[in-house]
Amino acid sequence: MNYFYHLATLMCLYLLLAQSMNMYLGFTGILALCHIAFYGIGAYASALLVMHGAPFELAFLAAGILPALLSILLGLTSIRLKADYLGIATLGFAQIVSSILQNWDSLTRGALGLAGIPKPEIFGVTFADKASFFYLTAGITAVLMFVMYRILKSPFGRVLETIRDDEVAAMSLGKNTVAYKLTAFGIGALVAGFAGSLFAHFITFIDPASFVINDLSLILVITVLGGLGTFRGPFLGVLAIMVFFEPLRFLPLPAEYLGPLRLWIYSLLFVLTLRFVPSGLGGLWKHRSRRGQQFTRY
Amino acid sequence: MDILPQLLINGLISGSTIALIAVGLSLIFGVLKFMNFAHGEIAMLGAYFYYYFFITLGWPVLPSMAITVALCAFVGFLFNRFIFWPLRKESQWTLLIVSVGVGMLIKNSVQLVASGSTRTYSQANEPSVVHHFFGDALIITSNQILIIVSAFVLMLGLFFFLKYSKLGKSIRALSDNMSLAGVVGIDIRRSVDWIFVLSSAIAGFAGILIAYEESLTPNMGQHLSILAFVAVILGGLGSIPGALVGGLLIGLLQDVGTGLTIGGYSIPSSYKSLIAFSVLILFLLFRPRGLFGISLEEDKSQKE
Amino acid sequence: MFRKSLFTAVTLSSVLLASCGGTGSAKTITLGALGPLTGDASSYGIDMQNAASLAVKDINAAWAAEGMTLELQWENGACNGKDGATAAQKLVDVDGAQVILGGFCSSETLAAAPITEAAKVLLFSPGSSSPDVTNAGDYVYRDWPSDSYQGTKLAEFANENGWKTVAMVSEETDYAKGIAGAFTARFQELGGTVTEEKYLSEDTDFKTQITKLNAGAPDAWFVNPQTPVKADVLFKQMQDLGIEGPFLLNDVAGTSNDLLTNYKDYLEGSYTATLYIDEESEGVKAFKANYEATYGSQPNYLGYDLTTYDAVWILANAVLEVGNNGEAVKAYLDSFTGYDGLAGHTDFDANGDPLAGHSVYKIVSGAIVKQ
Amino acid sequence: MENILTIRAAHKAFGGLKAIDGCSFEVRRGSITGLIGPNGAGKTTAFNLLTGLSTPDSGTVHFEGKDITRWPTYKRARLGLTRTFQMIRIFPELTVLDNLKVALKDNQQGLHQIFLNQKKLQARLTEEALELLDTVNLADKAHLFAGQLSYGQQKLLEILRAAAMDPRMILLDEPAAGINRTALKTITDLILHLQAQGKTILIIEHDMNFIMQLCEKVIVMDFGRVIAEGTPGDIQKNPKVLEAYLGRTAA
Repeated sequence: MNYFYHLATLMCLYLLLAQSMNMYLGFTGILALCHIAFYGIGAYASALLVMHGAPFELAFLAAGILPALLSILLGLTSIRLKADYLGIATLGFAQIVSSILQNWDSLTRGALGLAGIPKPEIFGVTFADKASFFYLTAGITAVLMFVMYRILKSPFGRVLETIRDDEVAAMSLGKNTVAYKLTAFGIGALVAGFAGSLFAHFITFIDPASFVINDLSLILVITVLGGLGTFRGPFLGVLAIMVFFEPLRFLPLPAEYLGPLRLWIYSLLFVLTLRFVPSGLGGLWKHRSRRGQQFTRY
Repeated sequence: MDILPQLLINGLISGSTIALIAVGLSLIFGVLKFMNFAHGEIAMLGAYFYYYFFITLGWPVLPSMAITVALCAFVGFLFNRFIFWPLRKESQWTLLIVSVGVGMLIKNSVQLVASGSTRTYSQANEPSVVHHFFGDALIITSNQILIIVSAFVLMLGLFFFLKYSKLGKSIRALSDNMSLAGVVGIDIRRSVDWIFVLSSAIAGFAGILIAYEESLTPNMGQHLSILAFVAVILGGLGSIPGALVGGLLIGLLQDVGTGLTIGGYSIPSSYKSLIAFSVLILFLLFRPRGLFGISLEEDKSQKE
Repeated sequence: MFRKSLFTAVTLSSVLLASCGGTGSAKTITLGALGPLTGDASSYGIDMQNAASLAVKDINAAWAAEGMTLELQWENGACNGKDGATAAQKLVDVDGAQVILGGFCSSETLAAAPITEAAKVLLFSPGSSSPDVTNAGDYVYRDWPSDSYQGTKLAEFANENGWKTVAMVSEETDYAKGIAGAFTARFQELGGTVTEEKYLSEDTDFKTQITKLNAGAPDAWFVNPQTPVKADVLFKQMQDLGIEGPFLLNDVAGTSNDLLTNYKDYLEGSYTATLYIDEESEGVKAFKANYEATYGSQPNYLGYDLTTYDAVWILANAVLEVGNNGEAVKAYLDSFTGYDGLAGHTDFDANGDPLAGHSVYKIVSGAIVKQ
Repeated sequence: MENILTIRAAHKAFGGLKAIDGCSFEVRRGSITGLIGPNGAGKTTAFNLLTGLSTPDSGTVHFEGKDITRWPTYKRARLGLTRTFQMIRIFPELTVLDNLKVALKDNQQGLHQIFLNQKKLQARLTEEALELLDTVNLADKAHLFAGQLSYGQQKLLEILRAAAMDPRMILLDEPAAGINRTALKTITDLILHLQAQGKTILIIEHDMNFIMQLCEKVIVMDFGRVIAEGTPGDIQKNPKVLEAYLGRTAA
């Protein structure tokens, strides 16, 4: 049973990461590739705070707020950049964060990582075993998903979609598009930070190697497979990953070929989905009006 | 500062290989207006193809290089013809995200076949020919000279090709305004195919040079792509000399930046990538069009 | 290299088939096994798997009389915390493993420890060297010494040799960092100075680090990479930059066969510290021959292979005697009288760390000779 | 008779190209004013300066007495200055109704309002949007995707959407371009209807009869500056205007 809880908890974390990324990438059209950096910052912040005596609730909140603040900072400096540039600036930001995590020995112990991260303890209840931790994660995920649902389905969410479709038009309708973009990006970072905190206390050992760029590809696969710009997309994406790919682990193939094979299938499906079904499984993300994008294409 | 000459050469060596990849990136951007995240992986592919032919099969240098460059060009062509070209009408988002997927596909394919562990070209105890200049202050091997020279030769060749050859002119027309180019009878599809063949071939060759100087691992493609992006943005989008200068600048910044000890304090070398990316962020904020590129606003407004 | 990996896969599956096919109705004991089978550290994982399979073959031969067979259920930890924990959870929960061989990387062991502790499953690592593993749990044992042994041993040796300044190039990974930390601490304690230049795992060019360190004209160099390939590039670039003089090498750089042959002259007279392995002993020679016969090449990391081989034997003996149960095997190891295997005498301290330490070796014409 | 909008000595250059070279004009409150001139005269760039898509190198823009030269687009829109675009910028993936509802006023689009009960609000917005659609009898197409409308209907929708913000002034960029006769009549009636509501209209257009029929005052631009101003009648006789249009083709 524990293995089920273990996988289910991982599923919740992937869902949080995919939906939070979907909020700014799929709904608002902000092509930022630093989601893993927010996840890592959240994990380290939460682990370090709890290991230095802070109560879990405080550490959990800080794990969300810190990346959110950084995202606002990053956003302010580069929001006016065109999509390609923003993609690279945020990739650069992610590399900077990874380099700092590896080099700031006094704080993060560099590559030695942080071991023995205590299990969360809220109001005296410690969520030590797999089942209780899963219920905690599932609870938090449900709450965050509900809030994100309300955000995306409200007039606020509708404005985000207009910004994605045609920012210039949205501006001429009196929408402060920069403020909306920063908010969407900030919320995405906040939720990624929460997921990071849960991950740290779940695996109880984190090192810079767990927050590298190719983890980003997995989340991109989930979001795109499920359907960018749709609320149900990430749910379908995570389901596809867990139902279709996880069992591959039980294939009789020698393990050394199984790992790369799974990754290979992920990337193949990712490319094929974008090529033939850009709107993904449950998606309606269509390649919106070209004018909306920064470059006028023929 | 006796180690400065050595640092400069180190910077030149790593810079020229980055420049080779940046050139291809800049060419592809010039036409399809998107940053190809898979381009660095083509260089990694080149390193592994060369390893297979030169080390595993033991072919001599030149045939191995030729077949490697050809294969890389073919892979670039295939991905363009089946993935990038059909999606050219999409927003450049979709192209960007799909190029991340293509990059993953290449990396995982190599990892699947070559079972992931890192390798190196080092032959049994074959010491490279070493040349000493200015006493011992500057030491450079013949391989390293080959890298710098071939980078410049390729750059010059590409520059003249674009300036004078018929195909070169059509490629430049394409990057200025694709629909216009189509109207005046340039076969757009063939030109774009040629661009991918050309840039993938150069990237494949860059992969060989890199693997000669350093080790090769399936993950190196990603790192190369990102460094090449920085070079392209520093140098200015769509400009070939820009990509060269940007690549060299990155190499020098990283090596001299971490090498110099000013007043007893020096940046630890593990912060190397930190320097490159901080410069990237600075350029993106204050001079997004880089040193030689045309600013996007002007480019767009003229077309509006 | 391509032929080799395909060859390994073929023999691996055949070995697995052979080992479980032959027993018929006899009682089969299954132990869990966790190692990095993908990613950068997969070369270690495959070596570990090969060594363990050889051990399983020999054990099954010995157990044939009692009609017992041993089997290893492998899971991939991919040398990171997340996959290590997931693999451990599957072994404990789905396969009901009571005793697990592995993880190899410290990140795998540290992530698996809380899961195995909670389930009272014994975790026996033949390769995790991070100092954190020492108190990762009561059910955590290892027969590979902590990095600090190696670092301190080399520091003491450098001091005895009269070297005052040492330039250290080390990789930013858990293994290399552990050694670097121990070495620097001990060497400075003895009055020496260490100038350190680090590089990240994804870096591939070290000429700048070498040039910078060379400017300080150190008495000796300490090369401290995570994998032999990084050592290969370091040696090549150091050779190109004309760096000579005595080298101190960590066991990865100092005991890998390819390096010792490729850089035979360059490394002549250098020193490394590794687990005491009597290369000339019958067992080790037989093992190397058996490994070559089965896998067609010399073992890449002899040190790790031998500790893996011994580890499987220790666990097999324990399980044979007290049954396939985590708590029973823990009790067995707590009152352990020691085991004389290929990697020498193995015994544990209170924390489950091995008592045997590293000893210094000198590299003489491509081979390591005990000092 | 004070003017709602004045642009004073504006200059805007892209590299060597002087798109706007000392352009000044005013627009009377409540009027329908035309802005004409040959291609490349700088009309759309002037529009961009008025609406904040780009800011002038020098010179000022005043709207209702406020200096909005450096204001971002969205602030000007909230002040009551909205526009349509030469190439239609509607949201093709949203329904016709939603295209309007997004633009309607007091729409609770703040983050703090995501938990409010939507039913009351949505009902009101839908009703207002349908009312607008009725003025150009497009109500029956309310639930179609905007992308499915005909070119003329999309033009109408874009004007309606600009009007939905209840602005004080609307800038129309070539509303009649590529429109057949019947749709043109609907657009003209809509413009007159908006003027009747007290809104000021400024139109860029090449269709001279459309301009002459609608506008009380016409401003003619060439080479980035105003070369003539006046009633439609004066403009037709003004030699500089003819020379600008004809001279250009003859040269």
